[in-house]
Amino acid sequence: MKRFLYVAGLPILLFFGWFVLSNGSENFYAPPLRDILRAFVDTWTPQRLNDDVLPSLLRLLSGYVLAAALGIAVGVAIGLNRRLRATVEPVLEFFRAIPPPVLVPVIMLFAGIGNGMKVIVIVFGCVWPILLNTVEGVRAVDSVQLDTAKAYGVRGFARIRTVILRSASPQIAAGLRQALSIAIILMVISEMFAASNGLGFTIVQFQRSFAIPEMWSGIILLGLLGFALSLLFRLAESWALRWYHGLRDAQRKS
Amino acid sequence: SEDGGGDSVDQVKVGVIPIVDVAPIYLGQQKGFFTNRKINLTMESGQGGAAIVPGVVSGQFQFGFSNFTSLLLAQTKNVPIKAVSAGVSSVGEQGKDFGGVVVNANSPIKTAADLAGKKISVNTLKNIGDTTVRESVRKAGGDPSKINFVEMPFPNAPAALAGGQVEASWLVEPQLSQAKAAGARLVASNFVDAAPNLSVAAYFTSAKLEGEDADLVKRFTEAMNESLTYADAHPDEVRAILGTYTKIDEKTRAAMILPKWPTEINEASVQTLADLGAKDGIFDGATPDLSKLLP
Amino acid sequence: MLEVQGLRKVYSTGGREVEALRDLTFTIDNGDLVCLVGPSGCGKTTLLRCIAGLLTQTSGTVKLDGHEVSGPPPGLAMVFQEYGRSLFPWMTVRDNVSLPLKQKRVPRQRRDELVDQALEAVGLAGTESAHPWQLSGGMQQRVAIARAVAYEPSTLLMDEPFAAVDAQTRADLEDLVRALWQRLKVTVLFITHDIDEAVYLGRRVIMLSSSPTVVQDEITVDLPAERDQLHTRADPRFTELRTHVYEQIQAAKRGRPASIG
Amino acid sequence: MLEVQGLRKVYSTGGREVEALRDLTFTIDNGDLVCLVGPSGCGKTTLLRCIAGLLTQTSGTVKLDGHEVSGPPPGLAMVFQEYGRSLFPWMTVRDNVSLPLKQKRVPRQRRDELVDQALEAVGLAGTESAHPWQLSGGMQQRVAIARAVAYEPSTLLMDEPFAAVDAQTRADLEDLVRALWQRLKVTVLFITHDIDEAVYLGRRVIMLSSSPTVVQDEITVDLPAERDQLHTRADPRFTELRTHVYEQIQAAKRGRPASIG
Amino acid sequence: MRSKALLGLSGLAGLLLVIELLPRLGLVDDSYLPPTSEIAAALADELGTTAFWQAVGDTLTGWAIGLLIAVVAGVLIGIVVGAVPVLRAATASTIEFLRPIPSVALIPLAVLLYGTGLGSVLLLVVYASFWQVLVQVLYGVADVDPIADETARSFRFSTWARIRNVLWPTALPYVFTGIRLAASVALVLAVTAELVIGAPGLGKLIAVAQTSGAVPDMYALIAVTGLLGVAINLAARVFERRSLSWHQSVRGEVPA
Ligand SMILES: Nc1ncnc2c1ncn2[C@@H]1O[C@H](COP(=O)(O)OP(=O)(O)OP(=O)(O)O)[C@@H](O)[C@H]1O
Ligand SMILES: Nc1ncnc2c1ncn2[C@@H]1O[C@H](COP(=O)(O)OP(=O)(O)OP(=O)(O)O)[C@@H](O)[C@H]1O
Ligand SMILES: [Mg+2]
Ligand SMILES: [Mg+2]
Repeated sequence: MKRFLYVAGLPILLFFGWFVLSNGSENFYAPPLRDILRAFVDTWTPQRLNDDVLPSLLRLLSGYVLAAALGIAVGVAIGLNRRLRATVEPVLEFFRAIPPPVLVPVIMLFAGIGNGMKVIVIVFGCVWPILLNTVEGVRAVDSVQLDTAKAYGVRGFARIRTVILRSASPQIAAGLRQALSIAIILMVISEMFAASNGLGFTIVQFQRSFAIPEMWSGIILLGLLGFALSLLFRLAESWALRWYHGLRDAQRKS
Repeated sequence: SEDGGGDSVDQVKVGVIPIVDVAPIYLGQQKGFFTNRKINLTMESGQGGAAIVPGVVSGQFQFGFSNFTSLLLAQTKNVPIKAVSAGVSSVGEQGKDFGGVVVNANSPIKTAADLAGKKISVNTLKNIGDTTVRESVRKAGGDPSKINFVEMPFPNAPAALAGGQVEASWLVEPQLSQAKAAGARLVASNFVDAAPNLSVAAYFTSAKLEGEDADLVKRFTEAMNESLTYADAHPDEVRAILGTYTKIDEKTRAAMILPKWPTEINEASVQTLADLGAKDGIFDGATPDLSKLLP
Repeated sequence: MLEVQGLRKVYSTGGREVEALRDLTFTIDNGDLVCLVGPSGCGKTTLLRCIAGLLTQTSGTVKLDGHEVSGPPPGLAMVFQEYGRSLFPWMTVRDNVSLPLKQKRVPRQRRDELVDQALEAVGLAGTESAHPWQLSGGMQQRVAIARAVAYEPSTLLMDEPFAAVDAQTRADLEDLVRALWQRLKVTVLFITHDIDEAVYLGRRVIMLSSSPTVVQDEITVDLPAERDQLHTRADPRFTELRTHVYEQIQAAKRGRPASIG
Repeated sequence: MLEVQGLRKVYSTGGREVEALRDLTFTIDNGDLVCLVGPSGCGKTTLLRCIAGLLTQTSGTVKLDGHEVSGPPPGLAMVFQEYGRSLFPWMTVRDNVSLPLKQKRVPRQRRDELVDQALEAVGLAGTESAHPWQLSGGMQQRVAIARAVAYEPSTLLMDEPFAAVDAQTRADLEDLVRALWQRLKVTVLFITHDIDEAVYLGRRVIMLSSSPTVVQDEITVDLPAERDQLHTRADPRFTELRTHVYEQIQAAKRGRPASIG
Repeated sequence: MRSKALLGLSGLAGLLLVIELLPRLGLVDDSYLPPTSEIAAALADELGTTAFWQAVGDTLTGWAIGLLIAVVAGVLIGIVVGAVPVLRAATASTIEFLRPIPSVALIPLAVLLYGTGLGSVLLLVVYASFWQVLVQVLYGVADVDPIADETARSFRFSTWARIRNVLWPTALPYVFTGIRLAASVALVLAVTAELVIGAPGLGKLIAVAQTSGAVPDMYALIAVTGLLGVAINLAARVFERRSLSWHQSVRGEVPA
């Protein structure tokens, strides 16, 4: 009960506030929440979810998984190797600063306009928090732990797997968490180009055809989607990092 | 604007897309057609209606530029806007229009009818591009329901076409000239197929401003009409002014086809656009009410 | 054979220069058990790290069996002074102890056997599935010891390994180390600040001076090889030796060699 | 007065339930110096954390001067067993020591004086500007001690505070604690696993049993108040007391009270 | 330090070389991805115009103000929410709900409120980069070593002192990562906002170059955006080295 209040309390309050404040709204672009909710029910039919949300989700997840693999792998390499870091960091920073919308055309040159392009756009956008956090996490591995591994001949891949990744995992988790919502954002951006279905495409389409309550309902759906995914993420994280949370909470709570 | 005919100059912001179509307003600004009428213009450029319409509705911009299908769409949703002057029109001649569908030189697509069942890029789905291209196919005897449209901004379309990612592209100037120069072949003039002398776009304002400051709207319309007429009569000056607000290189500027800028909105052609849109279902079953939109 | 020759180590981090070791020279035969004592901060840990190849010396050489040490040599086990930080918090006690064995490709069954034995020996049977941070300080230290013991190393470096355990457990662990040493003929270098422990455990005791650090003195512990907590410590020779070491350490702290008494 | 009554603490993290303390009852008068000994893992640290109000007990009460402890009481200083992690790596030694004083709003000049004195007393003069991770283990531990000493607490809790220092330094620090105690009339609760140290330092020694933990025994150290390393330790009464404690600890490890000898 | 700069330059040089070679070898059509030399020539032309520098100034203004707001708000809110468990539990779901809403979806709202002015850019920039900082701070606050925190508590540090002396230094490495993430997200959003809404700045120039088919100009401007990113990161790194000299990640860099 208390948990439920924590999770739902503030959102309910905010929605209620929105509902009341927007009730008499005359503004075309900020319609009453009542209308938005009605549009939500009408718009997001199972058919629509299947046609537009499902493909988006699939692209989103494949992009996210790819970004996670790439970000962690490259991040570990860069974090461990000072020279490599010095060499590639400026190039990475260069690409990181380029807005995905202007990069999409370049990606299209190489990857076409299919799902591949959209997945690459998602990867391109959400790999950064994972990469950066992995690099920092790897750099911050406790020196005594590293020495222990070295002294006992734990080297190569085993050292990375059993020591470095585990030790950096709290920070990597921070990156993965960031990347999740960025992936959703990038999903929308990628569907602004050469798309003919998808949640992002639909929202943009609503926006262009002045179906404003429908557009807001799409934004709410995005929020719900993000919330659901982050819930899943949190479950996975608390499982993978149970040692860490145990360690941090051990003295604090008990 | 408060004192109507006084000495004060109205500061007016116009939301435009920085493309060929809006050359007259830049030209008119340069020629002083607006300052003559106590209007001090500022151009705000946005990428399409998504950015411009909210700006006009909320009063951030006094006027905006948009194509008619978008305006009709807005009208069906009761967006409080009103067209105030013509914007740009099709040249009306097959093969000589400022927009059209192109394919690669070696493409098996020879006529508009062949476009049926093909993958065609348009800048925006469910808008003026796909409805008029469908009409081209329909008129040529093809099945328009089979066309597979994909959305792609004009600047990126030539690369996608050349790379074989789409089989045909609907382009407007300057991309049309650039693509043709690179070897692409024109297979349809969709604006021409849709209606004779199609009115493509218009300048519009919010219903609120129209009600509150009819005088300003009137002066703007007059200045606009003068600009349109002047631009239509002085293509060289149009080509020159393009160099100031776009980066189209000189060669392309000289080669490209300029649209027509009549001062009258061709109501019949707008009705045709409305009918085409309704036929393709882009209005969600609603019927646009032209009388509420047109001046 | 472990040869340390002219070893010097200067730390220079953040504008601060510390000469931790000035000039150390000594050798340890294979299968010897040497205790190292010296004032706090004199450079014992630094020395151990250099020997383990974890730290690069400023000058001088460390050779193991004739080869210069550049990285941790195979068959080396080390118990770190920072026992808490040297355990991996994401692993259970069992995994912590068995990880090095896995690296050594000890077959699974044998590994489990070794881990169980080692944990039993340090008195931690029953905590296999706990994480290190669920254990008390002394228990953590014993996990680190168990890890080194289970590894069956050929060289064992221990840095104040019994600092956090109670007297009784300490005595048991001392006997454990001697038993291991005798059974496996492992070379042991053992840092301690407990003089009795140094004399009780070692075949030799090396005393370091305070900074700038050199070898202050060295004695061979000529007590019988079979030692036990009650009798050995009661031996008059034991008392003699410990007094000698004590005096040297005090002299070291004052910064000059005591007249050998 | 510190009253501990029926204290019980059960850890339950990650599915593992450990009864660290079963039922502890004892009192410590203000200005007393009590040493606490017990087998490794018996719950000494847990007890100290409960007294400091850092950990909530499962049942029982801890009262300081009649008030139930719910958070750290004012005027309390604690030296943690994990000395390394209790120092802030981002601060210099000086800042680490003076930060609690700043919190106490000790004026700047007095603060500097106290810090200098404390560092001098633990033998760390000259390392003020170093960071903790540039120091040896024993030096880090002494910084933690200096921090507690400079604070001039009214209650001082120390958890194996001399575990990482050499014998000579340890003796000096023991005398430092006794001097502080006598000078400031501070209440000291001191955990150690060194029985000699417990008897030498304390006015009372409380012995804990091994898990499940209760108070195994308690003695009053009836040695003269003026103690020194040489004579006190040579006192026959000292030997008697230490033997008693030793036997109780051994009995505790076996899990039953020894017949009091 | 010198050799590090050299390595970094060689990395960038490699990138330039690849872009030069891709079109020259005919792997891509040079009218869509021109070689480095052509981009450089276009860039040189741009550098000579005042409009360009004006645009860089506009973009950087939007970026800096937006980033500042986002960082300050992110850090303050992050610490308060992170340090008070009740707040953290109560806001978690709302944060997760708001975070994935793309800034681009807020464009109509921004235009509605602020037109094409700086306000629009700021709204988008702050919205996007705020979350980056916030999430990093939340994770950083959770990373406090329990023993260090207990030490502070046992000495009865005030809440503020605990935040300043324990929480903040622990979270600092996370905050730096957050700032570096936010800095580039802010740049991305500043440029995107200009691109789509048409607020003055580099993005607007890019949009104009794009619609005009001036491909080398477009790439030149994109490159400028990227280089701004590199410069910003460089500054962040220097700052980080100074304030994190005690941290494992920085002190580990010094060869032992
Ligand atoms: N990482 C470091 N950076 C700078 N100085 C260091 C570092 N590590 C150790 N030192 C210095 O080197 C000297 C020797 O340190 P070391 O840890 O080897 O001492 P030790 O003999 O092990 O002491 P203890 O018995 O207290 O553990 C000390 O003065 C210490 O300050
Ligand atoms: N955070 C924790 N979670 C679970 N169990 C714990 C935790 N901390 C301590 N314990 C358990 O509680 C018992 C007592 O631990 P405690 O640290 O109090 O012992 P101690 O007397 O201080 O031992 P030592 O002398 O070795 O430091 C141990 O069995 C330990 O495993
Ligand atoms: Mg040491
Ligand atoms: Mg303890």
